[in-house]
Amino acid sequence: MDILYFIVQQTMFFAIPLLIVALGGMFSERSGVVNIALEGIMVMGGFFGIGFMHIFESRMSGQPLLLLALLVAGVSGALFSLLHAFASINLKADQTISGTALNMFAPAFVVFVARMVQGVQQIQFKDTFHINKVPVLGSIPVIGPLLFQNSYVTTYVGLGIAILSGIVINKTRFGLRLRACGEHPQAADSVGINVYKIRYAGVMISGALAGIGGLVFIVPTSTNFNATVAGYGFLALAVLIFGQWRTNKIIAAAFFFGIMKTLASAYSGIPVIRDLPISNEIYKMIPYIATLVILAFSSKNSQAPRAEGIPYDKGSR
Amino acid sequence: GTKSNNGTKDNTGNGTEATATPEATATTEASGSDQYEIALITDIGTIDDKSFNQGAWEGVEAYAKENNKTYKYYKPTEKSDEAYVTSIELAIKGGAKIIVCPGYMFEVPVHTEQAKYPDVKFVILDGVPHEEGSTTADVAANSYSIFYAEQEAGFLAGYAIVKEGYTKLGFMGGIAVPAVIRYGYGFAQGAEYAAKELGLAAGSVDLKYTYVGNFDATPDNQAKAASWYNEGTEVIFACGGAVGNSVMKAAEAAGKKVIGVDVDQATESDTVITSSMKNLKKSVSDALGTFYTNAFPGGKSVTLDATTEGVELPMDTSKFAKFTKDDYTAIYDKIVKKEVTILNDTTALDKDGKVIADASGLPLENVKVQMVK
Amino acid sequence: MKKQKFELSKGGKDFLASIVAIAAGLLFGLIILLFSNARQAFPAFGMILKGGFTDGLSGLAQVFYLSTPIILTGLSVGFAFKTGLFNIGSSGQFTCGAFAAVYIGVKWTFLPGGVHWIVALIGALIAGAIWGMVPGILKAVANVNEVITSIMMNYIGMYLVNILIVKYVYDPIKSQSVPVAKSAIIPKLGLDKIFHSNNINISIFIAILAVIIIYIVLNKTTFGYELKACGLSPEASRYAGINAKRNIILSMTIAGALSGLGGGLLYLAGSGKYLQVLDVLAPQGFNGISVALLGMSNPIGILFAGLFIGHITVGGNNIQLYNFVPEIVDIIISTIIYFGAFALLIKSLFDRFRRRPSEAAAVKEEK
Amino acid sequence: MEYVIEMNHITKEFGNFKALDDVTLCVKKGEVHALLGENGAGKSTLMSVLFGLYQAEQGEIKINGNPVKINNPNDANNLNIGMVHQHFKLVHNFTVLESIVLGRETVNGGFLKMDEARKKVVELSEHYKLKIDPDSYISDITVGMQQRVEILKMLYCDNEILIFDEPTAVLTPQEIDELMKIMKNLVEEGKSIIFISHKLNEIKAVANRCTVLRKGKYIGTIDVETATRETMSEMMVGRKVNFNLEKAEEKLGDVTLKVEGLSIMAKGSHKKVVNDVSFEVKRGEIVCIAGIDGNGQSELVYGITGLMPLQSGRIEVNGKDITKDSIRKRSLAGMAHIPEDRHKHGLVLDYNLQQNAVLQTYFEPRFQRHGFIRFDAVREYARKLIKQYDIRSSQDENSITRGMSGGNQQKVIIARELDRDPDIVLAVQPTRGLDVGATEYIHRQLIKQRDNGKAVLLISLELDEVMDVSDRILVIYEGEIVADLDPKSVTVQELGLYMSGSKRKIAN
Ligand SMILES: Nc1ncnc2c1ncn2[C@@H]1O[C@H](COP(=O)(O)OP(=O)(O)OP(=O)(O)O)[C@@H](O)[C@H]1O
Ligand SMILES: Nc1ncnc2c1ncn2[C@@H]1O[C@H](COP(=O)(O)OP(=O)(O)OP(=O)(O)O)[C@@H](O)[C@H]1O
Ligand SMILES: [Mg+2]
Ligand SMILES: [Mg+2]
Repeated sequence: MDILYFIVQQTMFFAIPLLIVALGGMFSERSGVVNIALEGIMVMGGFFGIGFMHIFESRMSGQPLLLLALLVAGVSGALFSLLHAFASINLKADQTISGTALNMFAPAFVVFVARMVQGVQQIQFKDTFHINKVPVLGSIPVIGPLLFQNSYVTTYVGLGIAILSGIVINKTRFGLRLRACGEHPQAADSVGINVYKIRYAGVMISGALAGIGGLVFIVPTSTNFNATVAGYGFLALAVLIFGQWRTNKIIAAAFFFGIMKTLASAYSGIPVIRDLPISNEIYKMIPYIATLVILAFSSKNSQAPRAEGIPYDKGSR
Repeated sequence: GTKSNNGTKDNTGNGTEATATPEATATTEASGSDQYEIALITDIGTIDDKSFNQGAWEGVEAYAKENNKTYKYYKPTEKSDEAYVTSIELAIKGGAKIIVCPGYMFEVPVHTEQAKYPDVKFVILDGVPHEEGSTTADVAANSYSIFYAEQEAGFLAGYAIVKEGYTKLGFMGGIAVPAVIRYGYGFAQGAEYAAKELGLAAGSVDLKYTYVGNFDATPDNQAKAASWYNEGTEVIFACGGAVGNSVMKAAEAAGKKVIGVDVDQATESDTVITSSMKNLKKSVSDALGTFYTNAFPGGKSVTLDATTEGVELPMDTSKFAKFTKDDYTAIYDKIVKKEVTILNDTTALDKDGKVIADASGLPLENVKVQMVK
Repeated sequence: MKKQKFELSKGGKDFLASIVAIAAGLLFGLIILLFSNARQAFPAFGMILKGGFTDGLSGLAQVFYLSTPIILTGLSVGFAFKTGLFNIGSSGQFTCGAFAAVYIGVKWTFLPGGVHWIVALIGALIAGAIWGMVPGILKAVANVNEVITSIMMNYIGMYLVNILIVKYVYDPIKSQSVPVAKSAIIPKLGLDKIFHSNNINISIFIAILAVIIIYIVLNKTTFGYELKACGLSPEASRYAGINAKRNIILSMTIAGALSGLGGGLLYLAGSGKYLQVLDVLAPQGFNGISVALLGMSNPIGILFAGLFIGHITVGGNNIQLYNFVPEIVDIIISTIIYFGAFALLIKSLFDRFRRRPSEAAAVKEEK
Repeated sequence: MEYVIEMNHITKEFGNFKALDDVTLCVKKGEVHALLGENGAGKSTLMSVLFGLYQAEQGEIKINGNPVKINNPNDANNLNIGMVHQHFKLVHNFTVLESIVLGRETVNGGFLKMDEARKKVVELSEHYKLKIDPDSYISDITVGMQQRVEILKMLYCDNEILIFDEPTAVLTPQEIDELMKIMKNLVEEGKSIIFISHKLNEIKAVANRCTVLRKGKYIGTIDVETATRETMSEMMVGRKVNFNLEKAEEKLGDVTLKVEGLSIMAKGSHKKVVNDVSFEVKRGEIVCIAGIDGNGQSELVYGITGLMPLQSGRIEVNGKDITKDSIRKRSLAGMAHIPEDRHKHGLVLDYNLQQNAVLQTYFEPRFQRHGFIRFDAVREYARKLIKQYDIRSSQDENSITRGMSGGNQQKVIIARELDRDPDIVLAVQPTRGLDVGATEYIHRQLIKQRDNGKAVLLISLELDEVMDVSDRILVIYEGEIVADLDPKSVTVQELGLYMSGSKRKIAN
């Protein structure tokens, strides 16, 4: 049982950032803009979020600081993503161009600024956020240790974002319009929806969530930020596609990936798996191979947004 | 992230110690000219990486500031002999008279350059110049090679921790590079030695042992450490740059302990019980000193160990309850006097006289090594 | 496609747009330099511009050395782009190619001198091809999005190569691959003497050869006609009886082979570069995306884009003499790529200057 | 004035091309006002200006006598103007209900209130007899139903001025009748309608007045009741048009295409969309497959040409079994295909004219040597086709086909397919959306093919075309051939009955 709790708790640290960022990607792509800049935006969000903590940790601590930092990360991600929005919406450029540019720009910029400001590349933060056990909830049998012990508030933020995303996409006017813009922008335009505005909104939400995801990625797993999110932006992109651009499937995909990654790192603690004659590197490969195999059997009907990647041009029919 | 995937190798840099660098930028103002006498070439990591680069850089900085010398570091474009050669030549162009090269990767490049620039001095850490494809050391008169007995530092940590009463240990190396291996072997032998002293039963000390495959803070590393702690491991020797940050994170969550590496990491996290240190800073600073006093020990290769205070545990900042300063002095003495033999990566041999493949081949009785591959 | 009498060809306009983007990127770089250290900004900027020409021929050798692998990964990405595929898996293909080359270079010493390096490069080519083929097959057969499979293949390739290095070509003392046999090093043909550098060998010519071959394949052959048709309209190609599945697989395979070759060329260059057991994706693959975009997926454009990036990377390395971090070069390159997004705007502005009745169609071309 | 809409002196340019040149359109309240013109005359553009999708460079618009600025569809909507577009603007994975409310959602704090909307939609659909299922997905419903959705979209926001841009191009005769009735209903309720069509009989049937455009210019407005078809078409094309196709007697030869027991499964379901279909086409005849859209005719053609896998059955061309052959092999066996969707299948839109001209033949020795394209040969060939088939475009063989007009795009395809001298031509709705001139031209080409002793299989939704062109009619209903008829001895009304499944007759 303990080992199960442990795996679930641990899975959160992998799955939640992937989830948040992939959901961000969903908003962008379902509005019609491919966003391969998630990685770069995560770096920016991580940088400003951690930077904020670093500056303010002398004055405050605990959950308020973390929540404020999340806000900062989200805002900076959203602002950074404006560059992508501008290029791919206003300039109608190929959307991989600005995505690639942003991915390259972010780490270079972060190293440059960090070195200029503090001389050191890494930004340090004090972890005053770890939750050993959530009061009351943490004591509920089974559920308590599964979800409310050894966690970070980011876990709940992430789950909240997931639920909220599902609702926004499927139940609100904005969601309906966003989906229309990603599938058939001419149709949206013909009923008076401002496709450009909606796409801006989609990209900025993706920026905000990717920024938050950057911070959420770092807080539970390190004690400093070093200009990288280790390729998790690209993994989130994979989760997004794996999840067929649909909220519930993205949640499933993120947790699938999270569990596989956890098993790959923590297999030595799991009695049955430990004794198998399989090496570390093979375990590391398993999540990726499993994804490939599952995709091979489940991709016949892709549900990619139809207008994804195509710049919207009012004049074209 | 083209670059984020490129994640640099040794990018550790746990924080506080890294305050070294603000002054690094200050060198600009210090020098009106664009000439810098003392140069350091980083390997692909950075000067705040908690490893060779940072330790060496601190040494450069300490000496240069005290003696009012100009100094500067250079970062190669990639990790290859030619790139290092290019950087060395860039440094010489920048006026370098003595160049510090941290890491065994510099062995071939320094060998090339020591011949090409006989007027420039080279200090190579953890390596010895040799020709490509050969292993025969060829230290020219303008080169000085320094090794460290990491196994002794590791031994001290292993000894202290078992003396402190811990019996469920972990070793998480970054990549199996020689220095990391020496730390690990030393750690296991130190634990064994203490267990023997305490008269513990055979196999009563557990040691989980792995190399994680990188020097980064990643969720994977954090998860691995967390799973060890979850299984009962009490203390992990985190021996791989930023890997330590992930291990500390896991320790904080689990309420367990961490042993730091290379430099004193006590300020990184309250979970750091002690650090297994080698004195990079002092050795580099000393080497620079010899150059300016015309006593450059060119042509030599030395191994700094306990006898020269090349290794240590920072007893002032360590959070031991039982293991006392006296215990420390006593064991340090024994090491200095060579009363204990500590095998390293080249001297630990198996029955057939071949270098052992991994730590499970070490001749241990009380410590049970479980290799996690 | 064909040049018109009174207007710039599409290629010409692309070129013009690239020049504007490069200028904008450099300007931005200059601003950053001025911002961080005004006193040395201009000499440093000059050094970036001078790039590979700073140190005479050896600087040029350095440019060629840095450019060669990214020209190939750029070609790989660009080639797949032309067929409508986004090969984000260049990194894994590169790594597999590199390993195959090193493996053959280390182990197959029975091969005679003049042949060994060629076999090793062919090995790299094949390994990369296999790695590219997998996403191609999955796309063709099971309709799996190649972006996600390529990302997965990057990681699988990286971990697999890590296992293989340790198993077959590991130097445990240095925790890297053992050096390849001398006979596996790509010949220098005296270029090292001319350029005063160990970096140089004939691999830049191999890269140029690859560029030419890809250019011819894409623009002069029926195979290229088919590939581009598949890229532009998969449905119409199917209608026309073009075997789209076969072409997807072939395209990814060729793209993979190019990346793999890039890996082989880098690790057989004799520059003292060794395979590391590291959980980090090879950056050359991702840089390939930049090169392909900068070169507008045109093989010739990619050649120059690769050389240009090599050139200013050398410049960026040199500005350390002025106390700047070399990351500035990444900032410049990413800005240039970003301004590549303005290409449409620049081109339509250009068109507005030379409007002619017959040019309505030229505008359409850009849609 | 009694005009609800006045569009005065409208000029609209695309680049330096004048799509509309001083055009005037006045619509009275409560009338159906037809807009007539050849392909590219500017009808859709004019309506887009009225609907706010484009902004005119010159001219003014008055609604109910008040000058207005219509900058986007919202403005149009606020002025109670609604439009059914020539190419439907529906999102494939939206439900009917979602499609209707898109853009005019009722919400509560941002949350959709679908129940209210559903009530209103159901009421509207009952009131106007526009049968729909609010919960079906757009991709699952027929084109006819999609059109009803488009109409409901307009009615849902209480539009008073309704624009129908070529609504009948995709409908069956019965559906067209129904639509006419609906339009009359709407007008009776006081709404005003602008109706675009190439079909004069439709205009005759429903419109009160008609404005004619030609090449972006205003030609005139006439009273439909008093005008003849001839005058209208003359105004439209600027010359006299011959409506009667001359056809020689058929001279039947061997069987060219033989289809036996063909069945095809729908994609992703277990329904047979084509069920045990057998027929033959002989040299020298035009066989037409008539049927309401969505009864399996597209799939039947895809099955024959190899674009879709068969579940069972056998196909022969000139006596040779090609059932298992690839698309390429079928084409080499003498099969040509003028596809239903010229943008999706017929052309690589970003290739230029010459590249598209050899789409089916680029690999032949005359166009390549050792895998290298013979550019000269390709260019010469394209020039020949351009001359022979009178294909018009701005840069001749170098024109990118995306920028060519629909009619000329279709000509490229027809030229390419017919010039290969195929034994059997599968022509699927070859004149869809084309004007009379172009339609006539294409019909002549098909007949010429037949007269040269080749076989033609024509798939058409338009009964006029079916009756005029074919030598034999096969009616398809729910994937089965339900009748084999002679066009000379069957009436349009009868044909309609077969198509709607209420009658069956298998001749052979
Ligand atoms: N987006 C556009 N850009 C440039 N030119 C355009 C555009 N849309 C239409 N045109 C031009 O305007 C002319 C009128 O086009 P429009 O679509 O209004 O014709 P139409 O009368 O509706 O024809 P059809 O009967 O085929 O629907 C076309 O010939 C074309 O040249
Ligand atoms: N974006 C554009 N810019 C300039 N000219 C255009 C553009 N799009 C279309 N055209 C012009 O439009 C003309 C016809 O286009 P259009 O598609 O309206 O023809 P159509 O006959 O109405 O076809 P359809 O049957 O598809 O309605 C062509 O001559 C072409 O030059
Ligand atoms: Mg039209
Ligand atoms: Mg129209």
